Amino acid sequence: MNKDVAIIGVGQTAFVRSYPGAVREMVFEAFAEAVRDAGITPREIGASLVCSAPEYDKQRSPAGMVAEYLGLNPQPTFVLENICASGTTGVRVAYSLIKAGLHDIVAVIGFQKMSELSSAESQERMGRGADIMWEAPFGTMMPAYYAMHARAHFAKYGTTEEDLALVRVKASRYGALNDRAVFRKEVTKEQCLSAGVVASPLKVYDCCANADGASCLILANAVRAKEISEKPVWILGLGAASASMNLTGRDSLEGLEVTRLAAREAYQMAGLSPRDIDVAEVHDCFTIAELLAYEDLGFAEPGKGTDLLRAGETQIGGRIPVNVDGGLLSKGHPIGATGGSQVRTIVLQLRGEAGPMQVPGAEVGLVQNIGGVGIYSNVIILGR
Amino acid sequence: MNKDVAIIGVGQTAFVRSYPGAVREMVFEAFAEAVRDAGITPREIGASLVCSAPEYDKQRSPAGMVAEYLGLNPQPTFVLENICASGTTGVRVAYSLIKAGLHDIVAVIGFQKMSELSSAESQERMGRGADIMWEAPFGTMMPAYYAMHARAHFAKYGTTEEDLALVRVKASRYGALNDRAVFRKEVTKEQCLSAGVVASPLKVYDCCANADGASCLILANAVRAKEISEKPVWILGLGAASASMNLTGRDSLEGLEVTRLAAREAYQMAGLSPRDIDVAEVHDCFTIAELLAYEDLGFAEPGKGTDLLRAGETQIGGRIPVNVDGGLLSKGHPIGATGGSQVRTIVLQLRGEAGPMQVPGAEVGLVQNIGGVGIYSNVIILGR
Amino acid sequence: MGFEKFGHKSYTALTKVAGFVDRLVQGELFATRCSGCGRIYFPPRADCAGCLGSAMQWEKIPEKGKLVSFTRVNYAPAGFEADVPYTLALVDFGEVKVFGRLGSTVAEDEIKVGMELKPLVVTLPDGQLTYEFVLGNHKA
Amino acid sequence: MGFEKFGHKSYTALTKVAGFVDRLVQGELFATRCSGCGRIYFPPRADCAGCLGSAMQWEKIPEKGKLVSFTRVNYAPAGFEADVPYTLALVDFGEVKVFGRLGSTVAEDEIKVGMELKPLVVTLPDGQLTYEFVLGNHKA
Ligand SMILES: [Zn+2]
Ligand SMILES: [Zn+2]
Repeated sequence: MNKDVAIIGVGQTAFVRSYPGAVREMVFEAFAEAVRDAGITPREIGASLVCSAPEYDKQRSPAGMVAEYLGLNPQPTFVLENICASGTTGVRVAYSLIKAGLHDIVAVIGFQKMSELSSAESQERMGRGADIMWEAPFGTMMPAYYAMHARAHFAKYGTTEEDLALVRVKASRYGALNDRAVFRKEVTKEQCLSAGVVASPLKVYDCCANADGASCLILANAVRAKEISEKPVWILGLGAASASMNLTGRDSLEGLEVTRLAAREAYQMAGLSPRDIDVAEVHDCFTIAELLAYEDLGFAEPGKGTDLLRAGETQIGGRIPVNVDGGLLSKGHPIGATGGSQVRTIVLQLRGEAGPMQVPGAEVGLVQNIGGVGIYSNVIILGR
Repeated sequence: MNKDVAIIGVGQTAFVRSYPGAVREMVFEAFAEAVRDAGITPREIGASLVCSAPEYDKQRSPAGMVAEYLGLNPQPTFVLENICASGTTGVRVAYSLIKAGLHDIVAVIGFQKMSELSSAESQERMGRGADIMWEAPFGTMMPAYYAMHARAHFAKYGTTEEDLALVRVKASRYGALNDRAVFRKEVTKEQCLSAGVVASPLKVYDCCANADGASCLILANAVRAKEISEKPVWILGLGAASASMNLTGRDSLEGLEVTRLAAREAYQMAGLSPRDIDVAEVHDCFTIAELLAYEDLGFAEPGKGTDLLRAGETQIGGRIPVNVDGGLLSKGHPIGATGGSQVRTIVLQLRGEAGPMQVPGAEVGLVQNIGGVGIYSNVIILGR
Repeated sequence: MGFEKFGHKSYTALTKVAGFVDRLVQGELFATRCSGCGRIYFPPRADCAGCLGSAMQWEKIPEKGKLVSFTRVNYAPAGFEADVPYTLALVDFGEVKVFGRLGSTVAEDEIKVGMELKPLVVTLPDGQLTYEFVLGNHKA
Repeated sequence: MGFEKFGHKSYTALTKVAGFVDRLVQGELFATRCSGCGRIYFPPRADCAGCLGSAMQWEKIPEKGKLVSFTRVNYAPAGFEADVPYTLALVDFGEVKVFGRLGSTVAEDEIKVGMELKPLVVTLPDGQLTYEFVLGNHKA
């Protein structure tokens, strides 16, 4: 078992509709929490990786601003971007910097202040996440792409809008328990099914909530982790892959090959299989994405994700609890902060510190984080 | 001597005022050249790192677009940003991914198409490279910051505008020899001194040329490098540091502490000293920056950079030839492509393939690449 | 220049495949095929990711495709607000797939994954050129 | 809100140190000092990078500073075009340095690195608030 690099500190702001301060002040909250959690001082941090989708920020090159505010000069700092998967790419790069011997301790800082831009500015940027030459000119947005994946899954496997509603009902139940979540109301299947259509078959409650927020993870090499931490959480497996930005380059839409590839790599590196996972955080930016993840991660056979869901096997007490912190759907999705928040949830689970969301006895956890509509996928396996 | 990771392929487009095609087509040129130079196929590349300052590009998350166009799916890909130092941060991260064992071969792709935006859009972004809360509200731009460094150097050491002109005269002489340079005219000291003032004491010829361009580097681990390459160029030393974005946080302006720290780290890792460097590429976005680099890199004592320059020691045939490809000043500065282009120049030098710009017998070379006004600095030492 | 004529809204003017628009003007939808290795590409490209060659030939998209998936959108990004609702679709033409909008002549209740569709080049009221997917028996 | 009143052009409205602007309204330029560890900060901050505390006190910038460096700019980014030429400066007030513009009352030929300057709060014609550096004997 790979026990070279560990996560020794985690922090996260509450995810909120509109953070009442500057980006730097929001980032500071998550950072201070992570540094205190790790029991170190900022001086001990060898480098900081700043994960963000830069078009949502007015500050150019936010790494400089963030490092200055957090007292992380003169250590190296840079920005990493994989849209919504930026945070877990940060983990992959931090792992590498540490394992390569360049740094002993690295901070992975993720943030997004979606409220920094006006609604018109946001709408403008949304169109440019798809290929600006060949897809954006038709008027495309994220929900439309996931809707097309949903439609394909419906057509091939008989999945229904009710199945999608079940995903959201589960998310909302756990979101209500999570004091860092932006959406804390429970919603019923009926509410989900009667909500307005965003992009058929996806309706309002099938879509995650925009939010402002920041997250921070502190990673360390084995020697330092054991010195510093009583409960280090080890990076057992890492997998990453990409797919064509244009849908025309995808073999099929019923699943995300990009996740299947990343998962295979992560399981292989960890020497584990889907059956070994006790708790998982998957990228449920839309309800359909969670269903696809069940299948792409090997928790269910292709087309059988709905069986797992309907049987309640992805709730606490089930075979493989998924997104028991409310997921992106209820916790919220501040793009650059999301991956770090997912990892934080699993770290707390493996430490037994997840409070009302705790999965009893969880020893091995998995994070799946997607960038764009299946353009990027990172899978990370963590263990105590 | 560190010989774990080598550069086995380099490529670069000509740097031009306005590239007559799409970003992806421009990037392809540099990539195809690097892949052919390495003698590999795209399939063998384990990951691609895309280095760019994203605010100059209309495409959000260009890594996805670039990887698709270059045939680099399904391998992982992500964007790295350190403004002008993005490319060498790409080298640092590629080194780490390889040394950590996650990939055998990694492509570092840098680009910027400055002409993608209108002049008004560019002017808007320029103001947001400084701290948007505390410095940008005064109306700041890059030349102003370097001008303040120049003024401080003048005041402390007696440096003059003629010294700055000498830097540009040298750059233009070598730029004229470089068929990839955007500015190929030789300029005289008199032309430099009589040009219009941009930000006193910096005048038009003290500033580098904006350009469109792309660069690509292929890095490999030792086993693969020796299998594939007849002339691998090894990464002997790496150093990186950051400084406060706000000038108020800098101890002094007569040099860049960020480069001194990065250089110290790189020399230490390589087990070499400034005297061992046969040829260097330094970040001469402005003439003063080259002078500061002489001192910060240890080629001259503080305040003595002008002596080195006036004596012609930084020309071919001198003690330490610097920027003999024309530098950013004449070659041009397509932000994300710049670091890769600097490294390419040193690789060609160490292979003995630099043509009319060749420094005879060069065995060890150095690259210094700055992001923003001394916010980030990377120093890389390369050897045959 | 020239490519800014493509699409309901364009984000890119300069590309080596601006010839795509010239062919739209002729009412035809084209892919590119690599002269070196024979790979065919849609979207069209100036360079081949397979063999790294840059010699490409234009090749017409077939008349018969199958609907892979679709969605009817009620919200749109900036510049497309007036168009909603519209239907986005991915259609498989055998060697290549094509992404675009479904024509409004296709009734909402007859849209089905797997149905046969063909491409139709359309000039928009503002003079922009695009294509959409229509029924096989559609008369232009 | 409130911070958008600071500067010739503002890019940020929301910050926990918007009290900086309230003090500009009073004609005074303030730094913040950490109540926990005593570190002083300019620009002002809501949080201490030294001890990670978030209890800060406002503290006035001294009246006597020394010019560290300056530049007179002839080109400006968007929104500042009408202001050129103007002089940007960094001034050392001992415990903190402050970045800003030199007042137009300082004659160009008397500007020298090391000269003594003091801060002066200025209300711009459009109502925005800023500060500039002026000679020690300047009368407001
Ligand atoms: Zn080919
Ligand atoms: Zn303090």
